[in-house]
Parts: sequence; structure tokens; C-alpha cells
Amino acid sequence: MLLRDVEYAKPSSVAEALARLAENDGARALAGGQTLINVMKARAASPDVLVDLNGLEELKGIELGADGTLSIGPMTTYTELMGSAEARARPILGEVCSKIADVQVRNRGTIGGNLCSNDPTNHLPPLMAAIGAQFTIIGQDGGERTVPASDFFLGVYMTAVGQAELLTRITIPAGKQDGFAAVTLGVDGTCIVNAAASMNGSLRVAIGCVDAVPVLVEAESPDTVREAVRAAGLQPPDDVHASSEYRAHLAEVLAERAARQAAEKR
Amino acid sequence: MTTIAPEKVEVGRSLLGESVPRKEDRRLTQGQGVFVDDVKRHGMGYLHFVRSPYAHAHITSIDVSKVEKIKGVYGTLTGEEVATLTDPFFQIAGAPGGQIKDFSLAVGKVRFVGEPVVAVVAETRELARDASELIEVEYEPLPAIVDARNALDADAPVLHDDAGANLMWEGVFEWGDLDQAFAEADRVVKIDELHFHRFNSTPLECDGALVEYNRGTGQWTIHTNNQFPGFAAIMMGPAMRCGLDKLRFVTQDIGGGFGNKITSHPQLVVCCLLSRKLNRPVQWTEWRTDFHMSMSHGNERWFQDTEVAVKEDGTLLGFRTKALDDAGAWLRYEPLGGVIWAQVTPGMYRWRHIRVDFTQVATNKAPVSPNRGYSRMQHLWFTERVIDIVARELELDPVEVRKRNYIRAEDMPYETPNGCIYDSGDYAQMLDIALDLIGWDSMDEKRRDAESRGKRLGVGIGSTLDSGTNNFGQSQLINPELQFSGNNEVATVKLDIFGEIVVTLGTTPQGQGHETTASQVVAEILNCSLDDVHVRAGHDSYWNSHAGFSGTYASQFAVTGLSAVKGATDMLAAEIKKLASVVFGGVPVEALELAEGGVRIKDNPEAFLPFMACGAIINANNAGLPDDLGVTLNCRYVYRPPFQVPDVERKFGNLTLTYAVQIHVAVVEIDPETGYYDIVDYAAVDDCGKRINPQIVEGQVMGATAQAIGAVMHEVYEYDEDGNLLTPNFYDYHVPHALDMPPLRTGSMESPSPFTPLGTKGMGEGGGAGIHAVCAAIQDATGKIVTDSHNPYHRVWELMR
Amino acid sequence: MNVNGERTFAAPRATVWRVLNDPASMAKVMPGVEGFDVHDSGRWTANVKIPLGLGGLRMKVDMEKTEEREPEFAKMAIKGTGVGAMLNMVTSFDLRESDGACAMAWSADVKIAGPVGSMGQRVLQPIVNQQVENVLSALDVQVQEALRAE
Amino acid sequence: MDVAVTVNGTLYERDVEARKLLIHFLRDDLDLTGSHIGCDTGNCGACSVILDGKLVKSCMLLAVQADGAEIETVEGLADGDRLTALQQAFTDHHALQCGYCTPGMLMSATALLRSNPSPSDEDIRKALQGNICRCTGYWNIFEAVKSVAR
Repeated sequence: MLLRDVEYAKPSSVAEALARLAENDGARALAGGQTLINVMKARAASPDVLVDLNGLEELKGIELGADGTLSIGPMTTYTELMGSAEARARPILGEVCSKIADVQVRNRGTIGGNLCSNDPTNHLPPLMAAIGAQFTIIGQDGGERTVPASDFFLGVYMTAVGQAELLTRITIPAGKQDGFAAVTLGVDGTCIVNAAASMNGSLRVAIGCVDAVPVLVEAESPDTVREAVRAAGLQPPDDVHASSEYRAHLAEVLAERAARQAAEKR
Repeated sequence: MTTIAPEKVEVGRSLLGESVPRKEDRRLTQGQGVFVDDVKRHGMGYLHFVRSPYAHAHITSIDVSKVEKIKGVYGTLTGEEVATLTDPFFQIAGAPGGQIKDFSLAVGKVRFVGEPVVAVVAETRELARDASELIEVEYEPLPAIVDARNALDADAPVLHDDAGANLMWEGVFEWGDLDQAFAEADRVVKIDELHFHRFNSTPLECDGALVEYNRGTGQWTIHTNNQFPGFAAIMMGPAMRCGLDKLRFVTQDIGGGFGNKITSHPQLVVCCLLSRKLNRPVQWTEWRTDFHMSMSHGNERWFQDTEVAVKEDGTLLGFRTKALDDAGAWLRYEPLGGVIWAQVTPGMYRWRHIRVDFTQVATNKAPVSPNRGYSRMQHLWFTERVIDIVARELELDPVEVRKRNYIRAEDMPYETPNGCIYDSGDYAQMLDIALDLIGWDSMDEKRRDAESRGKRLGVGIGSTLDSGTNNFGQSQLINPELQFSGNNEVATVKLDIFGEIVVTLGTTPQGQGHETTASQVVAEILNCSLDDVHVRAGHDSYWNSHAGFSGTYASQFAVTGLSAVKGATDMLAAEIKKLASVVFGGVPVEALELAEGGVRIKDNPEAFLPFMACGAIINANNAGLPDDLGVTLNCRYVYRPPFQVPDVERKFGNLTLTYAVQIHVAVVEIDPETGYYDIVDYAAVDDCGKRINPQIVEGQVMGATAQAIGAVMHEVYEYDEDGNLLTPNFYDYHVPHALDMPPLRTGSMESPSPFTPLGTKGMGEGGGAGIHAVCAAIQDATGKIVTDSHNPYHRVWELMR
Repeated sequence: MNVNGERTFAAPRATVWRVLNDPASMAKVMPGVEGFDVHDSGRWTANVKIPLGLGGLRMKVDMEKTEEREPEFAKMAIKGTGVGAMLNMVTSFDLRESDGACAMAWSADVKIAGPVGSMGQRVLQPIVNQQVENVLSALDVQVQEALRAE
Repeated sequence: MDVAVTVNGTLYERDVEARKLLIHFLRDDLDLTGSHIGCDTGNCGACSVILDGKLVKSCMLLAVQADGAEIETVEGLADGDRLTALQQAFTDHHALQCGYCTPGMLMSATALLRSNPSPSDEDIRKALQGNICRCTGYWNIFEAVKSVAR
């Protein structure tokens, strides 16, 4: 419970936040803190400076474009997203967020935090990969760039958002034919394997917990999803909750289930 | 569930059997409880342990020089200092286990990940932890032994050179005539290996203490949440080379115990030594990860080469098995687990020929110690598994096999093959109640419905005993040299100067509602209102209301605690009458009665002496009373259960006084593709004799059930081959939360114990039934024999492949 | 945990061997090296801050070459000590000429003890794979540089 | 760093280290020991408090992050000696045993009933998912919350 010494900064703008992050390569952005603070309790990680993004309105808000495109501020909490009328344009978002952790965590945890921490057991990375989200990142110079999920998730706890950069926007195309399936540790607990699917012209299924980043497979139809997963040649990690073999098996089953959910929606 | 309205509680009707609301709740619902971490003292320092990162290693050097210079760091304690300041803890075992040298910090060698190596005390919690990181400990890693089944291999690394090998204790238990049983058998069912996994109850509050040392008196005051101060005292006194008068234990509210808070004595010794060394109060908080890595795991046990002698019709004649018990790195309460199971040797069945070769070994894992259902849970899981495996092998109905072999109501009290006396109960009738609750007759329909949804349904029974009130004489079956036997508990009931009825217990409740049930007994006897009875919260050895076995453990308060309360209150009632007969000018005591908060003459209620007057007379206005009155209105009673010392040669005798009974039935639905399963229905029927407060009893049944569900589905202390704990916190050690709970139906019977003053039986540990029931349900659903007590989804999936 | 694989470098075996035995190049190959001391040809010590995304993990890493058959095989014992984590690793590589290029078969037995080992258990394997991948790519870069320098 | 928080209507101003968690601040600095600590990982919910109207776990928040906030803890529920309907329901239904999880449990249930005065059984379970109880098996807690739902 006892953190190492750390400096705390509460910037009043994204620009100031970027500046504080640039000052010290030991600085880390603090979003909801529902992962980072716990890692700091274990002293498994100890940033020199925490740059608190809470209260930066620039990073909040959910907008629904005329074409049905959703633009979500990364500091939006799960609870806010679940309650957002705009976000209902893509129902899967609220459905999946409601399964993340518990009320307390959902009240503080943020969409951006979930994505940027990219813990392999997180729900949102595979979901975003499946529905083809785009990520807008602002650099130290204030310049913005937008990357697709395939270029966003780089490794465990690693994304395209570099030191002294921030995720500023998550853009989600219109769509309704989505699905999500998971086997979790207890009801709605930590994911052992999860899979998100989206039918948008083609069928895209992204699988979580089986590699450092979500594994995306495409298939003609739900009937061919299992083959597609098998073809991906997964080598999932072993841990106390599942053998590599079991995870590989779940990947196929859950990918198909997510795909069928997606296909059945109209 | 019924709602309990306070007005139900009134004088003049029996309070015994009333679900009166708990006295404890008022403070606890307002956040006004006093838990150990809430206790603070001026100038106290916070203690943090440097813990071993290795499962097995020599300590080559320890350097604390860096931290002692830091401002705000008060000081440190190392194993070397401990080894000079204290003697090794007393060992319950004889040779070889008894030869190990157990100190409160690692000396020269570490034997499990998380073992305390150095303690540092500082001005703040954070600084203490910072300092612990600057203490340099050099290790020379050694190979670790993690799987108990390899602990006795010739090439196995040895934890304790003093013991020569990893064998800690072994004993052969044989009763009846095995040869005859197997000769008579139509079938011999063989079971290669069954495994009961390692877990514990993870009380939400971890261990802790605030220890003050008084230089003037040389006495330590230990504010702690240890649930068995009597045991801690006899461990600590000799080790610290002091009399028990120097160790004052104080507890108040305890955030759950379940047996897991019995063996914190090593950490308490460290706090004592440091409070003396630094001359300031020392506060220790055990964090969750510390607890998981180092505290009180439940006994992990294998049952190997089991053979069961049965008749074609399912009549059980006897069994033999080899039990291999994993004690972890130290014997902190062990090897008592090597005999505690014998309290329920035949389970609930009538077989008379039994042999158990019991072996306990040390491994490089956290030390085990009592966990709810201590040692009996493992054995009862074994007997229940045997029943369901036999039923499957003989293609018989598990219900029929149970009913055919259950000990019969008409045979109560029943003497088991090893001399234990099962006091009362009707197991078969309880099973019928449970099957009724679960809708046994419509099970085939439910199966078909599940299949139509692509699920596999299975139903299983778990029937267990909760043996309560130990005869500590059983320790002599482990080590004949030991001088422990019987049991006792103390209560003091006094009438104070303004008529306050003050009750002092020797127990250390952790949620069992002792303040409430004790009040019920006192108010019943004194015929007064519950509100007039004041039970002191917690335990304080200064109150002189405790004895050697005082504490709250092993399902016994309803027997030992309440019998002590009854004894003391009966004494007080007699003294009140004796005093009144004098005050009323020689009215015989038979003519007096207690009523409405006083004592009066039965056929002249006008002649009434309120308790207040009684208290005032004896305590403050006693001139002129007869010299030989002999009334103090301060009555201390020690309850001592009727026990004999067991026959050490035959390992025969009555090991516990009462046997509460639990029959649970679980229904599971398995997703055959993933192994994921839900418990879709659950029934728990309990019989613990006379219930003083049915609601509290039912609460215990529910809590134990939930822990069983967690244990069988999710909870496990799993280690990798190097001895790293893979489930060191609630992230990976998943305990059931609100969404995980199945629907629950509860039922009960009351078969009063003929052996206890109130007809009560100890209870609260019967949850093991849930583990058995779910294992049996999984076996039913998958058609595969379940050989492990822990069945997470991946194991169920593997079963079905 | 045991990880192993094979990697081909577009360079002669001798070059690869040289790089693998040159402390200066190794310092550039290892993740997050902040300081590097060479005690002798067979023993090095590095102070590293392994990047773990949420924050770096500082460690003092001692490396000792325990076996060597120039120019094809070497085995190293690596011991890392940091706060909350102990790293014990035995790694070896086997270099083979394969038409102009050099194939390296490598394997590593990694043991991580301490709180980080337990805490991060569910993500350890991906992280190790990740670090190995980084090391190999960095090694490739060093090999190419060495080649250009020749 | 300076922190000013209003807890149960009282303003507290303190100077704390940036690294201090809100739960430690409440318990150790403000002596509000009703909120408890049951884990290291934000799972148990014994430290749950209501922060500016939102239910949060005070172990996953720095005290300095609460600067300027309104906090409600279990100590603030009862009006003097008058228990809230929920507190009374917990005792009537035997929804607590050791009482260690109770403060957090009460805060979660209080937050639920404010936002949803007539929760379904499923709503109640979902609202309490973040609070671990090891004594009761939750069943009596569900009953207690249900009994005060409109």
C-alpha cells in the first residue's frame, strides 16, 4: 500500500501536461490510476513524477458525428461512457465497459487509461482493434497524428503513445454488428481470454490475453473463424489461470462466439 | 429470510433460541469498531519486514548500515539478534520434526518466499518500507522442494538439517481388522491419488499488532488480533525467556480469523523485541501480499494408494490409504493436523475397519496452520470423494450409498472405530431435507433443460461433520511427551455497584457474535432484559477471565464459552438469592425468584430487591452482613468438558465433545466447450443441536458455504517450480464476490447434544461440505472421476477432453 | 521460464562472434543500460533500467561467461538484483555459418523471483518475449555496424 | 503538499507527502479509522468512500488528488445515534459478522440507493461486486439492501 516517493503535478492544460512529461523521462501520465497506482503499491514500477490528467476537459467528452462516427476523449470514465447517449450509437462500448471490474473502478478508470496501459487482460484493446478504432496522439511539439489499432498496441504496457506524448482522441466508425465474449476469473472478473468481433463489410475478430497485443483475425463468416484463429498460430502465455493450450482453445471458441453475436445483430 | 424486530426481545420468555439482533452491530455499522490497525500510541514506530525473495537460500550477509543513518528510521532487528535474544519456539512434534529450530526471523537460511528476514522500524509506514529496500541481504540460492510428493526423495533438498530430512512426522492409525474387511469384500475399489489443495480463508483484515514495553514492570502489552492468545502466550513466553505475566494480550474487534490468526506469534515476538530495543511502541500491519506469501495456509494433502472394501450392494466395510500432508516450511501449529482429522475418522459412515498411514513433510512454501475445518475438512473431502467414486464404480445411486452407510439416528451416541463419540443427529433425514430443498425429483427434467441450452448439469452431495470442543489430549497421539489434555474456557459475571451486570469472556470473537449470545444466556438465567447485560468487547489477559485454552477457534464457543457463561451466571444467581434471603430476614432461598431486574419473594412480589440494591449492598454498604455470608457478586467459572486422556498405544479415545452435521447439495451447469461452470442451485442443511441464536448460526453456515465455493472454484495458493507464489494477492487469488454467489436454500434440524449443559454444539466450520458437493456435481456432469478439491475452469475442461 | 529461437544475421560468423564478445556493443544491445563495467574478458556488470511501460525496473546485472568455444558457442550466467526483483538467467548461443550469413540458435532459462516476479506473473512471459525481441533487433543493428566498420 | 478536504462536513487541512494514498490519509492523518484496508490491489473495497458524489476506492487515489473534494465515509452515515435505514437493515438481517468489510459495503449500498432507489436483485449484486466479504457469503447483505429499496 505504501508507494515510493513520487512528485505530483496537476497541469491545467494538455500543453502543460506534455511539458511536464517532457521534463523528466521518469514522468508518467496519471489517468484513472486504477492500474498504475496498484503497480506503484507493489513498487513494481515507480515513476518519478505523476502528471495527473484528471480535470483536463480537453481530454474528456463524447461526440457523435453526422456519419455516426464517435469521438471519445480518453479521460472519459467507463461510467460516463456507459451513461452517454451518444455512445449508444455503438452499443458494444457500453456493454463491454459494464463488465470491467466494479462500480468503484468504473467510476474512476478511464477509456484512455485502459488502452494506454494495454495490459493483455484488458477488455478494450481487443474491442478497439475489432471495431477499427483510430487513435489520435499529440506529440511534444503539439503536432497530432492518428494511428490505427494495429500500430497503436506495441507490447505489454506499451503503446504508440511515447514519453511526452498523450492520447487525445479515440475515433470509432459507425457500426452496430459487434460482439464480445470472454471467459473470466469469476463472473465479470479478470479475463482469461477475451474476443471482440465486428461485422463491417468484412468480419474482424480481435483476441485478447493470448499475446502482448490483441491478435486480429479476419474471416468470411463465423463458420470460418475457428480456422482463421488456428491459422494465426497463437502461442498464448501459460499462467496459474490457464495453460497455453487452454488459452489457444478458448481463443477459437470465444472468437467464434463473438463473431456469431456480431453476425446475429442487425 | 426473516426480519428481526427488536420488540421480539422481552423479559419473561426464553431468550435461548431467539434471533435477537447483535449487540456488536451498533458500533460496527458506524465504523466505530476498534480493529488492531486502529490502535495508536504516542511516539509509535511502524515496523516493516524485509522478506525473502527466494524459496530456499543461504543468507550470506545482511547489511543494515545504510538505513540506521536515515533520519526517522528508529532501528532494525536481524535473525542473528533474535537467535541471541530468544530461544527457538517450543515444538509440538517429537523427533524428527521437533528437532527443527524455529526463530521469529530467518537465521542463516530462508525457507520460503516471503519469510521475514529483517525488521525495520521507522517514523512513518512509507519510510519503514523505503528503509527495508535499503537493507542489503546477500543470498546464495538453493534448490527448492515444492511438491510434497518429492520431499522424501533421496536427492531432495533438505529444509532443516536439524531434522536430517524433510520428514516432520509420521504415524500409523489402524483400527478394526483390515484383512477381514478386505476378505469379506465383494469389490475392492482402488483410487491411485486424490489431492486436497492449498488455500485458506483470507480474513479481510490481515494480522497486526501494536506492542508497548514497560521498562518499569518489564511487561509487554500486546494489542493484537491473534485469535488464540493462550496458544501465542505458551509459544512466546519460553522463547522470550519470560513468564506469561509479562505478556498482556489485548484484543477487541477482529476482522475475521477462521483459524488463520492463530500463528502470528513469530511476528509478535519481533514486535516485542523491537519495542524493548527501541523503547517505543511498535506497530505492525501485515499487508495482503504479506499474508498470502507467509501466513497460515491450509494443509495441502494427498491420499495415495487408497483401497476401499465394499459389498456389491454398496455396503462399506473399510478403507486404507496413505495420507501425505504438506506442512510448508515450519511447524507453527503442526503436526497437530496429523491427528485432528481423526476426530472424524469414519466420516459419517459405519465402516469399522480403517487404516491411515499419515506422513507430514516440510516444503519450501508458507507454513500451514489451522484453517476453517482444520484437517477434518481434508479427511472428510476424502471420505466423500470415496463414497461418490465407489457409487460410480458400482453404478449405484450416491444417495442410496450414503443412506445405506450413514450412521443411524438410533445408534446415537455412536462410538467410532477410534473411540470418538458422535453425540446426536439424523443424517439420513437431513439428506432428505436437503434433497427436498433442491428439488431432487425434478432433476432429470432440469438435466434435459440444461442440455437443450448446450449445458451439462450435474448434482452432488457433500455431507460433513463439524467436530467441536477439542480434547487436547489428542496431542499426545502426536507426541506422548506432551502434557496437554482436556479443554477449558472461562467467564466472569459480576453485579456492580449500580446494578450493572458485567460479563467478561476469555474468548476472542471475530464475528461470531459472542457479546450477543452470551447476553442471551445471562439474561435468560437472571431473568432480566438483554439491555441490562454488558459483555466486555474483546479479550484482555488483565481481566483474569481466561485459561490455557481460551480463545476462539475449533468450533467451541457455544459449548465451552456459553457453558462458562452459564456456570458463572448460575453462581451469581445463587449469590443474589443468598444475599436476598439475609436482607429479607431469613426467607429460604427456595422461596425466592429472580425477575424484572431484581430478586423477590415468590408469593409476595412486593418484597422486591432490585439488582442495583444487591450490588450496592455488597460493594459499598456491607456493614452488618453475616461474617460467613460468602457472597461477592463477582463470579468466575471455568468450564471443563468431560474428557479422558486418549489411549496413546491404540490411538483410541474421545477427541471432541460435539459433532454438528452439515448436508449440502450443489447443482452445477458446465459449458462443455470451455469448462466454465456456474453453481445454479445450492442447498445447505445444518444441525448444530440447540441454537441459541438461529440467525447467527445461519450466518455461519452461509459464510462457510461461500468459502467452500471459493475454494473449490477459484482459491488456491499455487507455486511455480522455484517456489514463487503465483497467487500473492486478490488479483490472482480470486475470492467470490457478489456476482459469484449462487442462489442458496437453507434448512436446519436441532438434535441437542446430550453432553453439553445447554444442548448446544460448536459449529461454523462445516463449509467443507460445499467443496465435496461441487466436486461430486462436476463428476456427475462430466462423467469423469474428480480427483482434486480445486476445480477451476481449465481443470474441468481437461477433465472433459 | 525457457525461451529459445534462431536468428540469422547477414554477416559472417566471425563478425557476429566479435560483436557478441564486445562489451561496448553488448552495452548497446541490452535494454536500458545506464552504466557498464568490464571486469575482465569474461565478467561484466551493467546497471540497467528495463523499460516496462508503466515505469522502468532498475537492476544491477552481473554477467559471467561460463563456457566458450570460439567462434561458435558461448554460455553466460546472468544475475540481476533490484528492489523487488531478482533475475537469474542462463543463456547460450550457437553460431553456424550458413552460406555467407550466420545463424544463431539461442536459448535462455529465465527465473525471476521477488514481488515483481509474483505480481507480474500473468504478464511476465509476453514481457520476456518482448525484451528478447528488442535485444535481437538491437544485436542485428550492432552486427551491421560492425560489418560496415570492417 | 497542502491538501484541503471536507470529510463528512468537516474541513481538514493538512500537509502530506504526494505519495500518500487517500485511505492512509483518512485513517492515519484524520483518525477516521472506519474505512478499512483489506488488500493491496484495489479488489476488496473495504476502503470505499464517496468522493464528490462518486463511489471510489480510497486506496487507488492519492490524498493530494482529493484536494478540494467533498468526501463521505461510514462515520458520516448515521445522524448522531440514529442509524440510517440501511445501517439498521444490516443489523436486522445479520448482514455483518466481523464487521471489517461493513463500512465499505455500506458506502457502496448507499451510493446505489441514491442513484437507484428501487434496484433489482441483479442491480444490488452488481453494485456490491467491488466489495469483498469473507464472513457472510453476501446473501444476508443482499437481503438487507433489498429491504430498504423502494
